[in-house]
Amino acid sequence: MAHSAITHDPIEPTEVLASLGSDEDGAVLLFLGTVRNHAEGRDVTGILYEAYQEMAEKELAAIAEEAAVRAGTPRVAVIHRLGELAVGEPSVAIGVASPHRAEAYDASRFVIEEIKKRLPVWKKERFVDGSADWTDGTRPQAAAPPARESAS
Amino acid sequence: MAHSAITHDPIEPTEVLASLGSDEDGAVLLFLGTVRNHAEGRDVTGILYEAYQEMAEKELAAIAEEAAVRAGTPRVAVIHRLGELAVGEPSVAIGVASPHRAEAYDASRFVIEEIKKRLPVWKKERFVDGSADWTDGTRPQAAAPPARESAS
Amino acid sequence: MKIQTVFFATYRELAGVGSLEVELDEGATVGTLIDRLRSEACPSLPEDPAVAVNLTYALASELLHDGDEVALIPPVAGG
Amino acid sequence: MKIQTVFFATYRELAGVGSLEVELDEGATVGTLIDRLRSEACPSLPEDPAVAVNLTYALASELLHDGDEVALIPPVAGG
Repeated sequence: MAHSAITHDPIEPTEVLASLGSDEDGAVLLFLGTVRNHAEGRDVTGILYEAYQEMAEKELAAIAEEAAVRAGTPRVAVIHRLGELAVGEPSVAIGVASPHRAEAYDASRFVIEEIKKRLPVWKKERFVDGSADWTDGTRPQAAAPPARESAS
Repeated sequence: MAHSAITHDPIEPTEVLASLGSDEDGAVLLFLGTVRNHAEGRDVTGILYEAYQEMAEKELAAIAEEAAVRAGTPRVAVIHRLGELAVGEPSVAIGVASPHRAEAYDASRFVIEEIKKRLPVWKKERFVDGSADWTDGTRPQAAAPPARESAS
Repeated sequence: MKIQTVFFATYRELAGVGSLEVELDEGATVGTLIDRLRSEACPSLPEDPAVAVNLTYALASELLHDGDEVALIPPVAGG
Repeated sequence: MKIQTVFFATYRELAGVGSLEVELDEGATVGTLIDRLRSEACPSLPEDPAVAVNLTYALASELLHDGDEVALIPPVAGG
């Protein structure tokens, strides 16, 4: 089963890699999203990540399971961090291992794109002048038809 | 400048990651090619990697530089290992860091595909029954026109 | 029926609160709730924000039930 | 002129040696060298193997020069 977590603890890339190992795999891919020192021309000193944690855990688990189908293996591990992060720190780690590289790249890319589309997480960028702003995001779409009955 | 190496020493993924770090980057991608325990239905115990080392160093450096252009940063590190490798050991590590993830994925994938097309490296798979076979490969293509004069 | 409404990030700042209990009539939908919030507690909420009902994204047409938790979800920016 | 020829992997096993010095006339090309190898030292070498001259992939039409190192490159399988 794929692994996923929403955490306030620093992400340890080495642990993510170590969690994937299998002798069946010929390709291991680790993606780290890290806090950049600039955004749209402004100097950034850090980012505050906030989540609807209970829902984010559920969505991230679903994304990881969908990625595992793409990877053809259950060896998918996804961690998203919350709280105050400094420049250079990883906010997200995505590990995928697969017998073949095409599937590993596809599954890894799928996870980060889905996170950006539907994980209920927001970030407030802190700028060098002391100001802070919520970053523009993407409106998530409800799957249609909804799981429960509708009034329409 | 991008970094590349052909080495007989074990690959340390953590060192590859650590070599990339820059505060300008929002995406870091590490690909590891690892020795699988099977190939075309046969059980593999290990692989011997052989290279035309002097040329492999030159080709790998060129691939890394081309990838750096794609990544839009010089933060590309590629290591290919030679010698006897056991199942699970990485034979190749590709690290790319970039401000944006699309460029990081593109550059990373480019490196592994180019390695498979043109790096003068060969592998002999060792099977559980004690036999060993050179793995089928890809015929590299000379760039046309050649750098030197031609008789045609 | 009672609906627990929760706000995040920019919507929390617009609403000035993190959560709000709203009393609605039976038959109310997500859309009913949003209209109510826009006319009372949170006039600057967009007309058609993304919404989750009990941790699942939902359409404005979804029927609500007593005790549901409805989250108002600003455009997401994880990763 | 003298050409240093080097063999790798399967081609080394076909040739039975890792390297071979070949004497060719001026004007000889990569193709000339391959024909010579196929008719003498290494009959089972393919007709059109990949070749590198002085560490760069080359076509069969490329002219050789005294002291060149020509590598016979079997299909590659790195990664």
